[in-house]
Amino acid sequence: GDQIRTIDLFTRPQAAQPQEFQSIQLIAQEWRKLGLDVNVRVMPWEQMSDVVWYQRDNWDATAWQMVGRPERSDPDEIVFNLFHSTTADKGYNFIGYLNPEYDTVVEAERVEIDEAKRKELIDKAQEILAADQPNMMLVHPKQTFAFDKTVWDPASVVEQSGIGIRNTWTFMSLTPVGEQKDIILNSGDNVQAINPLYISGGVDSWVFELVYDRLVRVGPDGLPKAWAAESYEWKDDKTIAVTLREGMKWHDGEPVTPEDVKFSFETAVSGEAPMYAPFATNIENIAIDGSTITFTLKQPAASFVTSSLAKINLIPKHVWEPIIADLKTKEENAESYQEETPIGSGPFRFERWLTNEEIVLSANKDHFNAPKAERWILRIVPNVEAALGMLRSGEINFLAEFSGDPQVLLQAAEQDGDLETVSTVEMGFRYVAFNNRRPPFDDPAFRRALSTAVDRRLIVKAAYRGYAEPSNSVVSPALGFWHNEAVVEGFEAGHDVAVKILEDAGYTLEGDRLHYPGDQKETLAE
Amino acid sequence: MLDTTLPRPGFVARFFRSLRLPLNDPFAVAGLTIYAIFILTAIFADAIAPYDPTEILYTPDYDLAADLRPGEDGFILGTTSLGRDIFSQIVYGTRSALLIGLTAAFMVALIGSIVGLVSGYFGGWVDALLMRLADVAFGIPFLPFVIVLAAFLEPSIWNVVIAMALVLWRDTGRVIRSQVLTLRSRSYVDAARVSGSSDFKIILRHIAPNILPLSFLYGSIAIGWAILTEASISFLGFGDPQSISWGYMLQDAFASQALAKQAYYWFVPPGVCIILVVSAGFFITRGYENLLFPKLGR
Amino acid sequence: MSHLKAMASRALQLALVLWAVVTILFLMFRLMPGNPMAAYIDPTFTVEQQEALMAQFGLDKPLWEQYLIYLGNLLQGELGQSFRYREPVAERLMTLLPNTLILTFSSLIVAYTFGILAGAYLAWRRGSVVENTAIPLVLTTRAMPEFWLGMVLLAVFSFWLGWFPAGGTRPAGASYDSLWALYTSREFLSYLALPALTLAIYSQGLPLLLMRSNMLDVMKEDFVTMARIKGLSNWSVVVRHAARNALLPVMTSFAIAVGYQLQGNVVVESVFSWPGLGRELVNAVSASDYPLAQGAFLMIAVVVILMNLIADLLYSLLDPRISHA
Amino acid sequence: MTETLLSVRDLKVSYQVGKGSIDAVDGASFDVPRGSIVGLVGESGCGKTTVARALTRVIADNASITGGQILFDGQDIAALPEREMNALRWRDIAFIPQSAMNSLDPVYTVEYQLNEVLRRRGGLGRRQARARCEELFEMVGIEAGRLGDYPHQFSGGMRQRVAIALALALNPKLVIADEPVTALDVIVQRQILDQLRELQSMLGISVILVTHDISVVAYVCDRTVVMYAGRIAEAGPMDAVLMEPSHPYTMGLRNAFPDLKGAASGVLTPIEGAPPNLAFPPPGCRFAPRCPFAVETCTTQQPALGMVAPDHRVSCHRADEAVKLRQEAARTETWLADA
Amino acid sequence: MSKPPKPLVSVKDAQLHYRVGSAFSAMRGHSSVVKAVDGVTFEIQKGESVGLLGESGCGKTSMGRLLLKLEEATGGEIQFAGDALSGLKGPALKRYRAKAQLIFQNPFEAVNPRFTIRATLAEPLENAGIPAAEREGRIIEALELVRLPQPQQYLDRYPHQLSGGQLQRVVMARALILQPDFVVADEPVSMLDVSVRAGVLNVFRDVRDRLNLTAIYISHDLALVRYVCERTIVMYLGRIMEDGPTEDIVREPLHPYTKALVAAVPVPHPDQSHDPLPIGRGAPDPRNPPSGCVFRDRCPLAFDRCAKEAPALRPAGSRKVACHLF
Ligand SMILES: Nc1ncnc2c1ncn2[C@@H]1O[C@H](COP(=O)(O)OP(=O)(O)OP(=O)(O)O)[C@@H](O)[C@H]1O
Ligand SMILES: Nc1ncnc2c1ncn2[C@@H]1O[C@H](COP(=O)(O)OP(=O)(O)OP(=O)(O)O)[C@@H](O)[C@H]1O
Ligand SMILES: [Mg+2]
Ligand SMILES: [Mg+2]
Repeated sequence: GDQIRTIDLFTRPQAAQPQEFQSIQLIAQEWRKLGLDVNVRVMPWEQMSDVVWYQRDNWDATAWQMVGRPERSDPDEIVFNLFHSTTADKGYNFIGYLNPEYDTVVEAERVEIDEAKRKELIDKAQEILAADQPNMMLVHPKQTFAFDKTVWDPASVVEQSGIGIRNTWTFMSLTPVGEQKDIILNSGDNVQAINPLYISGGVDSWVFELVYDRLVRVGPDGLPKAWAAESYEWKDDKTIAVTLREGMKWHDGEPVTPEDVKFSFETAVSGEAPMYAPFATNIENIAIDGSTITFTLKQPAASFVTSSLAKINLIPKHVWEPIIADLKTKEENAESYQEETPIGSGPFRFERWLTNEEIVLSANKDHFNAPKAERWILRIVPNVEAALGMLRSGEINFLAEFSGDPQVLLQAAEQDGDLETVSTVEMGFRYVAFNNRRPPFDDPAFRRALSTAVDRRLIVKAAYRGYAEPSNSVVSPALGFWHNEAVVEGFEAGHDVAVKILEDAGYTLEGDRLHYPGDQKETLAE
Repeated sequence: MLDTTLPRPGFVARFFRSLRLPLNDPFAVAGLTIYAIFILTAIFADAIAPYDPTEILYTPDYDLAADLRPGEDGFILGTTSLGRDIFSQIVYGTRSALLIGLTAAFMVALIGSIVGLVSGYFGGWVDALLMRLADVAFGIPFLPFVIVLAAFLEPSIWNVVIAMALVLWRDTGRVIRSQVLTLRSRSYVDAARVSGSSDFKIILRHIAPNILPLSFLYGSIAIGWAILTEASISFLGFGDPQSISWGYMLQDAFASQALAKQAYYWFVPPGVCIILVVSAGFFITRGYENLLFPKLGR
Repeated sequence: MSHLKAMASRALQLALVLWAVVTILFLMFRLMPGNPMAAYIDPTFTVEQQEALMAQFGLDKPLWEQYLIYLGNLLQGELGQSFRYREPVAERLMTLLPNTLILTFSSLIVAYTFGILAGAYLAWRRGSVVENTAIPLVLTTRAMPEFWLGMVLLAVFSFWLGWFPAGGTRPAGASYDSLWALYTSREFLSYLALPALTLAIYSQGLPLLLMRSNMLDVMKEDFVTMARIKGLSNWSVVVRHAARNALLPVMTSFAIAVGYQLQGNVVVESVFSWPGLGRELVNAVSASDYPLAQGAFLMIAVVVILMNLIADLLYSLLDPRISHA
Repeated sequence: MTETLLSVRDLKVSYQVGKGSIDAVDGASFDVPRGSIVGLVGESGCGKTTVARALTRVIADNASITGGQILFDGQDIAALPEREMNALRWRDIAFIPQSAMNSLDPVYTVEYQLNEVLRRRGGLGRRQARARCEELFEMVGIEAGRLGDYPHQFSGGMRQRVAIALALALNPKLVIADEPVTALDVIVQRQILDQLRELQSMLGISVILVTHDISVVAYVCDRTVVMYAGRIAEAGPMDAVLMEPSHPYTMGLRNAFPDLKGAASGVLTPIEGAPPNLAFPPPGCRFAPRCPFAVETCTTQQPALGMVAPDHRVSCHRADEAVKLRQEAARTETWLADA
Repeated sequence: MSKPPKPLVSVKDAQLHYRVGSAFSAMRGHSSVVKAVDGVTFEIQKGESVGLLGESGCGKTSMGRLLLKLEEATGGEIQFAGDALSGLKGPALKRYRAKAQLIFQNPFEAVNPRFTIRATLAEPLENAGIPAAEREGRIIEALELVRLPQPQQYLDRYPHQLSGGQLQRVVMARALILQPDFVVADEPVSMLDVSVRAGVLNVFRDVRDRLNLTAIYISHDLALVRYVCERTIVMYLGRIMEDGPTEDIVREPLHPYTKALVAAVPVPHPDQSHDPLPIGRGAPDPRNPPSGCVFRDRCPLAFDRCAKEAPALRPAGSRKVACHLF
């Protein structure tokens, strides 16, 4: 066959994503050893995703990542949206993975309420993916965060499975040991908006998860836990009854009522909050009876509690009703509406927001789970070195984001003595997405070969400095229940393995360059 | 052309003479020497550098050769956190630094000189148009422009050059224009006109040689600008990781937390190289200033 | 009559330059790869949402129509809505502009005060050992990449010595009644110190070298010799006559330096977590947030153009040869 | 002979250039009587400005007074400590530079610059200074209303008048005017010279008038000093020097000047050649290479400044043949033959 | 007065107005026009040499530049040998360039410091299409014409290696090398030392006579003009005040301005008049010339009519005068 064209491999800039960048350098070097000409192209996230998402026929392979979020404790969002054929056209299956067998498995998984049966289906899905290698899974990074133990009682820090210690639970329970009662933490990204009806940047969610309550929150163990709901109960596989907690108050003093809850869910599908719509579209009806709210679903949904009840922010009807009514008459929707002072019912109240500098929240002492700290202050620090320096000097006391080398952090903690670090395997993961639409990536054998060519342990060591778990499954070991250990253990990697797969599939090396099997032509060379 | 009966010095020699290199200024000589050393390094980079600057290296025991201190395992200046040889990077970095610096300087000097010559000599609407264009170029903040350009085209060291060519001709252009204005009013230009020389000939013969040193001066300022800008652009993440430059090395160092790791060997060598080359340019520039505007100097 | 006409023509000229810059900006950003939609990509991102967003940002309209809308909005002082932050660009930038300006001006004032004094001193002491060592040193400061210098200062003065905080404009959670109260507070100074110092070190070279060479120039003027012959004191000769005259071009270079500095801020703001225009611009560009990037760029450009104008005016004001023509 | 105010004795000034040095003034001696105008003439580069500046002791950085005495009122100011010299400047010795445009500080008003001298150097109070300013302006014929103007607002002639006013501000004993009218038009030149003459006789001061134009000397000066290549060629009363020149150079100069009053058909006669390079002066008389009357000794031996008539000195080996030479010098052929 | 029918140069009501002032002075309403030449009319016959006299800034150089088409007239007409200068273009202009030449004030400025003397003199030859082989001979010839002894030794020197007098001769040689009909000399000796002035003037006179050149000699010094020219035109603020035979003007100036000018010229004699000049103090301001007669504000004889009406240049005996008194 023809010589395989130069393969473009996208990655983000080193300054933004050092580990990803380094992994890609290593991977490219391994692939070149197979006889491929690899061109690493560095571009900022927005450009990269523009190509990958909107020009689906136009790329070869790209570094990509899924981050851990509490709602993703249920594997449904990942296993369905990333690989199902319905999302291949314009949805998240941008790699164009089409496998009818896989489709059936995940369609069944969605509506299976029985956990044991569902677990089998999820395992099966992981196996199919391992065999097909539509993506090349790399690692589940370990999130490493740090805090000042002379300020915060280490016992009050909560490690959330798959997420790490930077989580809502920690912020609520952190207990000061001394004078300093403010949680001061850092973020490298700017806060984009604090809007309960808009899903914006990752940092934003740290803020609105504290300001707004939800009926259910995903607990530190990854399992849903009643929160603003006193309790919830499946009446049948399409009906769930939720009892609202008594005595809750909005930050402006008004009581939280079942009407507010109903309003919150209805607003999501009102057309004014398109981003939240997917989480509430499955609801057919919401009925109120005293403090009990009954949701009737259109279809059974295994993940409803995690992905809907634990996702929709509760918002005060008296504040938002006039706003929504006004927005109906305008071109904008609620996503671009920024309240002067966001009013929620959560454990922290909104105090102040200085553009690109800091956000200040104060403890809501009236909350049923009132925080121990007094204030929660988020500082925007784009320079990693500076963030670490600030932690050591006490300018911040909780390192909530650290994109640098974890070893450096550990070393700093050791030297300093006042710092404690906690590393947690993430439920998110890093991978290289293959464009399954384009040859040679349409050949599972080729994908498998590329994937096996790279020793994940080298990536873990060289790029992540040991702070990651090698991965071969989209379901992280952090989600212990759903994770299929076998797919990872059965994965064999190495240059020789890859060469053998390629040879078996008929690829040939001519000169130093890899050629297609048989008489396959290169159709995409420029 | 002028007179063929007499032997004339060769073109190259004449060119260098007309540049009027400030060889009697010790600073300028130091600058020229630094340039010479770096130019030689760039030319013979392949022979000097022991490794490919982008190659990820392994230690004899098949471990990644990352974070090695200078001298360890035979790496003269150590390795980066990705296991690349710093010395080789410095050597190859010379190449891109000079490539960027010299081409940018050439573009800036060339475009600026042409604009200045045409504008200053012909005056009238040509002048008005070109000077308004210069005003526009003055209105465009340079570094942001390069960033946008880097985002617009792909990250590449040439972005800096293109941006400089598009924007920075303005300074050279204006200065040369005013110089041309004074030259134009010199009697010998009138004399040339009276003796029947065409405009083109006058520009070429009587005016251009006089602004050559000035173009060269602005060119050497541009070298520094280009290298510094490339470094800043790399630092902000818009650089080209394929071609190793000193700016890239600096940003690599900071992305790898050189300060926290106290890995001075990551950022001192490229930093020193940048400072050397850019200062060398400034030294030469100053020598020139003393030469061109002797009343400035002492 | 001709007075008004000249004013009008000057204003027209300025407007033309601005229009050209605006148009270049518009085209540049529209033709740029990258898609503002990229910020929303999520496994739950649906087709309808994508289309709704395109319509909301007006990206479904033809280019010329977008251009006209953009120009129309500009004329009304609107810079559009940020894609990423979903808020009016002008509002957002106006909160950042004061930070950038104060950083720029404070660093330049330090740089110019120092540069002018040192430049005058070096001119006075020309040929001395001090001068011979100072000049290469000054040239070297201009040869250092700003971020490099910034990081080193950060490491030394913040991490190592702990004298100054590492980033931001104020202590965590501190609140002030007004911007004025913030800018006049002692804490603010400690936050301002390092970034301003970085910029100042970088920019002192220009006034210093300029002042020095102007001084040398002016000291050779007949009126300085005359001042000596008049038997005036050294101080009178050097300060009243030489320095006063040498200062003119240096002062006008200040206005132009403001323009350059605004551009240089981009890097320093990132190093010192300074919430300013430059950082915002970089973020906006990499996020393909056209309206925001365009707005930030435009704002910097306007300041630069204004400063060029002020430089012209300043010169004609400070130099009696022009102002009393 | 009236009392001598200034007596320059064997003054030597040299400039350091690269490794070598130029003896720009090499043994100049002349006297300035009280209340007289002395013209210092010579062609470009002969050292007139150097002498004039040496008298103020504000000289170029690379210049140094290497010998001789400058006796001012009996005191050798060449040897005076800098502080005492500075006290003397402007109060006793004032200076009018060639180009008043460049010698007035462009950023201050004329009044400021007058005040600076009157108050800082003259110790006058604000009121007195103001009155003196007005008085000075009246003296030089400019309306007092223009005191607040900047130098560039005056025309060339007026600026020269301002410079004169400035020089007279502290009633100095000696005013040194370095080519005060060279850059001006004939009409303005004449007006300024009239003014200078008038003020000088009114105030009884002494003036050294540096010029390269013997017509100017003829118009205003009492005495003439002719310089050639850093040396004094001839010095004496103005009419004696002009009408009965004893130095061939002076004779040549006379021939080279067009004369509006003379016959229309007159032919001008140039002195061929150029002044010597002062870095390598000829060993004997410096004029010898251009001199039609040069003899053997002239090229080997330096002539001394000798007396030809009372108060009239010439440095020429053939000074005693002056009358004969003068006749020969009047013929054009004399000068051409030697070309 | 009868004139030979065909003058070589004829200037009719020539004007040259410069627009001056920066954008800022314009803003304050200072933008203005300098009328460097404002309605000048005269004729020059073949072989005549005319002195253009007047104080600094009166427009002498400007007039010269107009005549050489270095500046385009903003009004009026200038003819050379019957052809209007304004219409000259391309080859015709080139031919004119060979016929009309300029000698400059400052010899050090008039030659390109980077050109050797040979290159300087070769330029006009080259432009005129003289073959390279002939040039050397022509150059030597021209240098001999201006009495530069042993011209060969200067050919490879650079301008700074020559004295002012020598260089001015080179400049003259360049002007003469194409054997022009018409030469404008703009203060050719004002930058030279007195002792060498005479030599250059003599060469000028000599060459003019030998080549039968038509010449304009620009100067502010009447004594020099008298030495070179038989006819003199006196200018003041862009206009002609008086035009006539030099000797007549020197002996008996008519116009009040000319009177002052003649009286002001210093002479190298101890015995001369010290009478005050018959002219007011102050300098002419070319941007705001007085109404009517431009000289009236300095004129001791000015009367009402002078403010209202600009006097025309009228014949008065052997010459023409622009004054209401004649
Ligand atoms: N600063 C200096 N350094 C070196 N040489 C100098 C300096 N100033 C003057 N000279 C030389 O000294 C000599 C005398 O110069 P000076 O200025 O006194 O002459 P001058 O008679 O005033 O001439 P001019 O008529 O041109 O003003 C000249 O040969 C000149 O080149
Ligand atoms: N290029 C120009 N732009 C504007 N004004 C000019 C220009 N050239 C000359 N002028 C002005 O025109 C007037 C006449 O100038 P011109 O040079 O012709 O005078 P001039 O008689 O030759 O004077 P000088 O004796 O000083 O050489 C002056 O007021 C001068 O300032
Ligand atoms: Mg002098
Ligand atoms: Mg002139």
